[in-house]
Amino acid sequence: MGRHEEKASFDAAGAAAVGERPRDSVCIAILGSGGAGALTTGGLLLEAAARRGLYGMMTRSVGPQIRGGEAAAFVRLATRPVACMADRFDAVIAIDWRRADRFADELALDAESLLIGDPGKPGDAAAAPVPESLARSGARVVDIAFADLAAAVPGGRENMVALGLAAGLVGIAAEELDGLIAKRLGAKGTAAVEASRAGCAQGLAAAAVLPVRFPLPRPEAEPGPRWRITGNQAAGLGAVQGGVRFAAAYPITPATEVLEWLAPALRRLGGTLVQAEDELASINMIIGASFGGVPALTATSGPGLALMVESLGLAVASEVPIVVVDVMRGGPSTGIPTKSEQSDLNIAVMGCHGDAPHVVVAPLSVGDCRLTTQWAVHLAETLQTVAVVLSDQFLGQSQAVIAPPEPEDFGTRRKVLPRTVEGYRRYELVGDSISPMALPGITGGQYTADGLTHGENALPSSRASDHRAQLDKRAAKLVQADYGAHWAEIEGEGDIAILCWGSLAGAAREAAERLAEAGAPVRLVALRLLAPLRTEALVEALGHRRVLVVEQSHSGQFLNYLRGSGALTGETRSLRRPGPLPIRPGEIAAAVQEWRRS
Amino acid sequence: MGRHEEKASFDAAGAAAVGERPRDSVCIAILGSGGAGALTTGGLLLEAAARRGLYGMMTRSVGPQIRGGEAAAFVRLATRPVACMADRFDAVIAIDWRRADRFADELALDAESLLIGDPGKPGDAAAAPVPESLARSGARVVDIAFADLAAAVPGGRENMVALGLAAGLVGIAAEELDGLIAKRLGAKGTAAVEASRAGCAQGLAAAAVLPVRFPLPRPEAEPGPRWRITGNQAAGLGAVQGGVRFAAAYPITPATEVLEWLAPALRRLGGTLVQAEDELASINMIIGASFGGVPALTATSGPGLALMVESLGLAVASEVPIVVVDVMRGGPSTGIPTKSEQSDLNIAVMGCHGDAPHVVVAPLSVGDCRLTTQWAVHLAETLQTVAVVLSDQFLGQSQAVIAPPEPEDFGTRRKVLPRTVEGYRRYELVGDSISPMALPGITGGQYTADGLTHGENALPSSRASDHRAQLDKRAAKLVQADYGAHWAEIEGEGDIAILCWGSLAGAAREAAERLAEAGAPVRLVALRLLAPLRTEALVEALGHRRVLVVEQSHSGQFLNYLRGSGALTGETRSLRRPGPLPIRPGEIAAAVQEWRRS
Amino acid sequence: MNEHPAPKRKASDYKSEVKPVWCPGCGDYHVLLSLTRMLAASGTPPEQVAVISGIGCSSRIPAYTNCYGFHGVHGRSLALAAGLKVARPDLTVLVMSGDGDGFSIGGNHFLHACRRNIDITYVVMDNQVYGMTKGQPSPTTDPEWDSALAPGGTGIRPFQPLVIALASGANFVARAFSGQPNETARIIHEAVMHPGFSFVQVMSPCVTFRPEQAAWKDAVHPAPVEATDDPARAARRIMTDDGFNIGVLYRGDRPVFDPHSGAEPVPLSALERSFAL
Amino acid sequence: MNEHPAPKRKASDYKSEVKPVWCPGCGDYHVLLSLTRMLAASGTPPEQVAVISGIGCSSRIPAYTNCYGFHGVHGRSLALAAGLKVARPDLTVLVMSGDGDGFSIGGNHFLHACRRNIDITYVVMDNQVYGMTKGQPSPTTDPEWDSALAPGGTGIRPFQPLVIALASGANFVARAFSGQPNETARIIHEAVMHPGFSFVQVMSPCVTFRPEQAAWKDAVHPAPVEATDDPARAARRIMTDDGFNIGVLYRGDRPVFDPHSGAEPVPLSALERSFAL
Ligand SMILES: Cc1ncc(C[n+]2csc(CCOP(=O)(O)OP(=O)(O)O)c2C)c(N)n1
Ligand SMILES: Cc1ncc(C[n+]2csc(CCOP(=O)(O)OP(=O)(O)O)c2C)c(N)n1
Ligand code: SF4
Ligand code: SF4
Ligand SMILES: [Mg+2]
Ligand SMILES: [Mg+2]
Repeated sequence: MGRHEEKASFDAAGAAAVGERPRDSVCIAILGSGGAGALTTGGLLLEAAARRGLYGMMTRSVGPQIRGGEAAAFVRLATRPVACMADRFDAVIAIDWRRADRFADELALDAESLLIGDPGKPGDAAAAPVPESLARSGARVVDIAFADLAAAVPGGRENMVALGLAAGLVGIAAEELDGLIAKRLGAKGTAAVEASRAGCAQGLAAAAVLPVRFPLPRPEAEPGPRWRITGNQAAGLGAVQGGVRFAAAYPITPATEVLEWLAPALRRLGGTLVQAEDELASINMIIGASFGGVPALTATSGPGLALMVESLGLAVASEVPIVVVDVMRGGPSTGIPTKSEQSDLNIAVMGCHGDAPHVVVAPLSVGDCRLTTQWAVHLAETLQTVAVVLSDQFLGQSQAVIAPPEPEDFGTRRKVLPRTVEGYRRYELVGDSISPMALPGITGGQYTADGLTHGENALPSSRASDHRAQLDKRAAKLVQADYGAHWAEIEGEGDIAILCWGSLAGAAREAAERLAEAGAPVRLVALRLLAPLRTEALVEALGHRRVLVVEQSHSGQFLNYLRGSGALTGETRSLRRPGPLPIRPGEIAAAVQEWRRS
Repeated sequence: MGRHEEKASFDAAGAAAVGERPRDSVCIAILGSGGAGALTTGGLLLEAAARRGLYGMMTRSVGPQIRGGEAAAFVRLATRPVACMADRFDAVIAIDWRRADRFADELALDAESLLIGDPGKPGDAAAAPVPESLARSGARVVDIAFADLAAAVPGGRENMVALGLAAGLVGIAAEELDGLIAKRLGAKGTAAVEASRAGCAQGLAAAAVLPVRFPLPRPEAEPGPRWRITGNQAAGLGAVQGGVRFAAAYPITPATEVLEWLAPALRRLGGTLVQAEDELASINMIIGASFGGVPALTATSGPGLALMVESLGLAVASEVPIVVVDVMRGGPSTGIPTKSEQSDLNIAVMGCHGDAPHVVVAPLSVGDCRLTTQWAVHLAETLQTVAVVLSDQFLGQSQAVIAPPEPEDFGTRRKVLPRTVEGYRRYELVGDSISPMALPGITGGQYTADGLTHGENALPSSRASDHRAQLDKRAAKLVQADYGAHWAEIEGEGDIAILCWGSLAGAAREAAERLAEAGAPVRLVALRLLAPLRTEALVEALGHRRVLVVEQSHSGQFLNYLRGSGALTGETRSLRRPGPLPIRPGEIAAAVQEWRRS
Repeated sequence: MNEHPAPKRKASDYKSEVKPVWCPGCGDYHVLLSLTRMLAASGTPPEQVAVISGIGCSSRIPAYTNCYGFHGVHGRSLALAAGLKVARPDLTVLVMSGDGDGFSIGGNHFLHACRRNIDITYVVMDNQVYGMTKGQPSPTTDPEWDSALAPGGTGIRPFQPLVIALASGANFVARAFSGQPNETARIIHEAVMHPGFSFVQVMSPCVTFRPEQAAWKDAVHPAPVEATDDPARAARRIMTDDGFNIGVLYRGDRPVFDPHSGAEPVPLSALERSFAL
Repeated sequence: MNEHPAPKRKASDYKSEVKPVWCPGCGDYHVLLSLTRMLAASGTPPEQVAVISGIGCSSRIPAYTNCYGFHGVHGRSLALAAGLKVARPDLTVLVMSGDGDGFSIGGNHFLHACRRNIDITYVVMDNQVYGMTKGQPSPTTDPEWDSALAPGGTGIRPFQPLVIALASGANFVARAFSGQPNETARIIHEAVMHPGFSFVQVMSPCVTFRPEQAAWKDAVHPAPVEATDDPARAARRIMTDDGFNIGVLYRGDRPVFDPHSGAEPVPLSALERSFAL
């Protein structure tokens, strides 16, 4: 990286886990090569646990193949809500080991971990032992012949055996699986249901003889209602909750599911979704719809956002509210489409030409994608500006079991011109800098929205005074807005503050909890509002603490942005790493403790 | 603006001029309504002065009309090279006053100024007196009946009378104009030449009876060779000097002249220019040409740059050298296409998604557009990256009379793979992080350039280790590069440093000179290299001085960027204003003096 | 276009007070006249009309009308208009563009707008040049035309907007000449009344950079045959005509794009249910 | 394509060792085979060939060849290839794209590449779907095809790539089917040999998201008539055929784009002179 603050940054990958919590959470990777069904298995395991009253989440890792190829489900189950993966895996369950090597980077293992898998029959072409890259960890290897166990039941499939094994590992009983299987596979007929049940039974039996198991206690109280949802679905839900009734779509990984969720949802709500020819079209379509008075949104990822920045500037200058959800992936350029990174912060905040202030927000968990997107719609609409939602692949494509996130009632909406007026000036300089917007159809409200510098009357002007007045106005309305308490989540007390944004909030909060339990508490500040930056409030929240800035980018985009805004007044360290490896709670806790010691 | 450092920023417009230099420079505005020929007149005046051995520059201001409409030539003539307009105008020469009002913002006048113009005949529909907005300044008004004087000679034209008057005002004699007229209008026949001469004579005679004149001394020594050139032409020249032999073009104000200069120039040099269908195409065309081994460039302005950022990231990631000249105009969005601003700094440096480090440079004067563009080509080629040249409308469209700028010999060029190799790896991690590039045609060099994260072998990879290694490499090669002394111009000593970039260097240098002459010297640091920022060198150049950061943007993009990089370690003030009004030397000097007093 | 009975309106009711920035004699003045005349003829209240454009001399037109307008960015007017019309089907949406804005940078949206067949009208004021940026070749420029950017000419075959519109599925295709404002008003009016995506190429001379286009007024003539409903035949005619046939050239009857389900909207809670365990 | 005599090469000499990411049975495997066979037939050394693509399953093809390649961004391959070919006329430049990459986001470059007529060959592997992003409708998708993004179908008329190519001025137009690798190799070879911009639509089934395309192999048949040199006739034939005519459909003889002056280059100082006073 070679920046001068590099001296102060840790190599996050090398930091050791600190104070892993007692077994109230289990982390299991289920993997297999082409078509083995690892992802289905992971999803069913999560659902079975959820039905038992547990919480959890599942992230997915797939190879570059379009279909088939290797796939892994990383499942964390816990007795309370979790918002990140654990530091390490308790177990890897390999339906086969053939391409498990490819996941070596992502599988943090140690001597306490189990490597459970089917090595295949010696001499069989498909047989493969535990790869050296995993065995190196010193984890205990347990051979389970998934193929043989599956073959032993009529129509048995290996992934169902694996499901049974995983269930047994965490203490889920046969009856619990039965109900789930009936629900999910019932449509395929009784034979399929029976085969699956029998497969699971094989796995449960195999689990019973494992050298160690990690049973999770059943919650004492009857758990309340829970949802299984991905961040991309939650963003879609937040959008319509916020009032979005028009969306334009151009597919891109990992944002497509936002659009695919919205397509039928908008239809059912009486709204519309149009598939655009490209992102230049999709962003302009939503500007058009919103100009017509219908709250509008699109979702994309880095490359698509890059194509949109010219027209983001148009929406800012013409003061047309729009929302763009950017589900970030590894960059730059096409980068790593299927993996997560927090490196679109720069473009989201500073990617427009000219001075084009707008709102940038970031959800803090899978479930928070709902609130944050709803809030983004509210801010865009009330401030007549652009709101970018910076989600990422981790949030967007992870499935989480959570308590149903409550929607907020943000109250006021777009300030619209009442019917029939005289002497209307679209960009009038008013007290709160938010000029009433006329919508087509309103008599006397006619004006031409323009990306050219304009006067209050909306007519083009190249006068310095008009230019300045409108720049002032557009900056002022953002600064004066009421962001309430949503701008950040602030928790805990301590001599050091952990400062992060967006999806890293989950790992950071878990680190803070562990540190508090270890008697070494910290303050946690997780930013939801990135632009405009609440500099004064942030300075106050940080107080005189030393600040550990945590982010998933290579160049330290967040750090530089905070410094640029004057929010970091004291001693600062940077803990950062590009994607795709997540930054784990233990690494954050370790960085805090190491700083304390040094 | 409402930023918290706002308290420390001046309202530049309100600052009074400090210590205007003795009369070795004269500043004249020549204006007129539709078709009056103000711009031609200004150009001829500049050329006449240049032939006399003087230096100078001319900027232009036009109304929104496509053709016709009001136009003004702002001409500054001086006994030595100048790189900005003066604080105020000595004289306004109005061929007619009809739309002079429109220029009021841009015409800084005082009681010492002259307002010379033709009020027209009372009752005449076209008659117009000096507008109130100008008269308010208290400047002395002199009525000259240009129309009558022109009518008095056969074929006489008002703008030639105005030329004669302006010439007389600064002490250029009839014989000097005669030579110029013969050269420029000779092709139109003797009648035209005679009419022009006679018209000039009328103007010269009128000048003789003005209440005051501002004659500029003829230089003592015979002046060396001089050029009359615009920044856009100079950028084109620097490009071909740097080795560019392919350009792709999509017209946009105020960058079109770079392309229009290159079109015939490349043809004559054996290169090519292709007009693209849009900026998405033009940026990709130059990537293609450069992939083929031919240094390539395009020129655009803010809206076009916004369309290019996706593919800028591609060039960064695939390590294909390209140069993009961004001639900045007022933003955001379509903004003010014909006027200058420094507000594309953010997008140029931070506008890509993902971490995409690249080079951003800015010319420091009209003539420096040559060196800086040549250097940009050199940096892009040797570092195998993107170089953005941030010129602006002021530099690009101003005509300056200067000593011919010397091209540099930057020596080494692109590190190309020698013919026929084995085991070639395009993105090999080598010592200086610059992997030899194979060009199509080289046997054994075949590889597929890719915007996907890749390994050293150029094949797509989603491994964390490959991602990190290539991010490290691309960042390291920029940091390790040798930027010599070109990264900034550093002059003078003093307790305060003026820190600026790009086109503001001219005004800042003049401010520094005045302060030095007034016995209150400062240090001047004008950045030519904006990214990667030479943070350590900059911290050293600034020393422990208080730093006045000067820029032409609304939000303080430069200030925030410097702060973000950790380059501003001490007390800082911001002097900034959006376009289109230039920040004048007197305002900068006043800000320094005011800070000293406070 | 929706039906709005009285009050009866004049062309001037659709004109704003803004003075155009166009050069004296520019063909676009007449296009503005045609536009306001056709709106008066239609009787649609100005506030029910949206005029959408990109960037160019021609694209300046919205603010010269008294309708709602959007002067967006270069090349994207059709996309913006599509979003508006889908969100607000009650409005009459007109898109006014130039040959550079519409066929160069905006070419992709043209293709897909024709295909999509939303009920909007697209008028391109074609002067075969980039007027606003002072005289560079556009896609419709003759290959020999000499200019600073393409000395000696581009050597590139001109773009054929009408043929492309037909090949892409536009539902109504016509050519007009700005010098005939009544005829142009009539053609645009018919385009607006025709369901789906209607395309009108209006030849509108640029007196400043293409003074030779003054000759157009003598070259144009009514198309010799009636409009067809066969796109292949219409295309063939256009490919072989002299480029100066004026009139409606094609009327189609493809189904108009309508993404609205028409069903009664469900409450939000219905959507939430799918997440519950 | 340039003439390179010996040594004689095999198809495998043009294949790299990289294993494709494509699904088993994907039509694109056969396109790769056709490509390497046609290159072997041409005898051009691999290092003289550049294979340019965008993003999509199909666009992954360059790295599977042993030529120079560029896997650029989504939709811009034609522009990148244009710059390369103009700068390096000695190379054989092939552009390989998909129906989403080429006709949706890349549509504008398609129009203008046809017009410009640079001597490159454009092969679009058309599976009527966005494969890479897991099954959304593309411009060539049938309007009734049901998908998550367009429940019940898009209702939009499919894009007609061959007709658009003809209307825009492509100099060679053909349709092939990936299931016939020899015929496809022959057609692409002819396209490469033909001067100017050549366009080949290769129907290449997506077994994963469009399994019904397995039926294509029984539907295709050789085009019943010889290729024409009349674009209007070729377009009319395509507009009325069953969509399964395979073969060369049009051969034109428009002049190839060549911006090189051919004159002896002047020294830089000649350019500086114009600035001297
Ligand atoms: C993204 C972008 N690129 C380039 C431009 C510069 N530009 C403004 S208008 C124009 C061409 C307009 O041509 P046309 O549409 O034919 O309109 P005309 O002026 O001829 O009426 C161009 C290239 C711009 N404003 N934005
Ligand atoms: C700017 C941008 N937008 C969207 C995407 C996502 N994307 C990747 S491939 C693709 C579609 C590919 O379809 P097609 O060209 O038909 O190729 P196929 O996979 O079907 O072969 C899309 C939309 C992207 N990579 N970049
Ligand atoms: S430049 Fe041409 S198109 Fe533009 S206003 Fe003038 S005459 Fe009209
Ligand atoms: S998804 Fe379809 S197009 Fe893509 S590789 Fe698989 S079969 Fe081929
Ligand atoms: Mg035009
Ligand atoms: Mg496809």
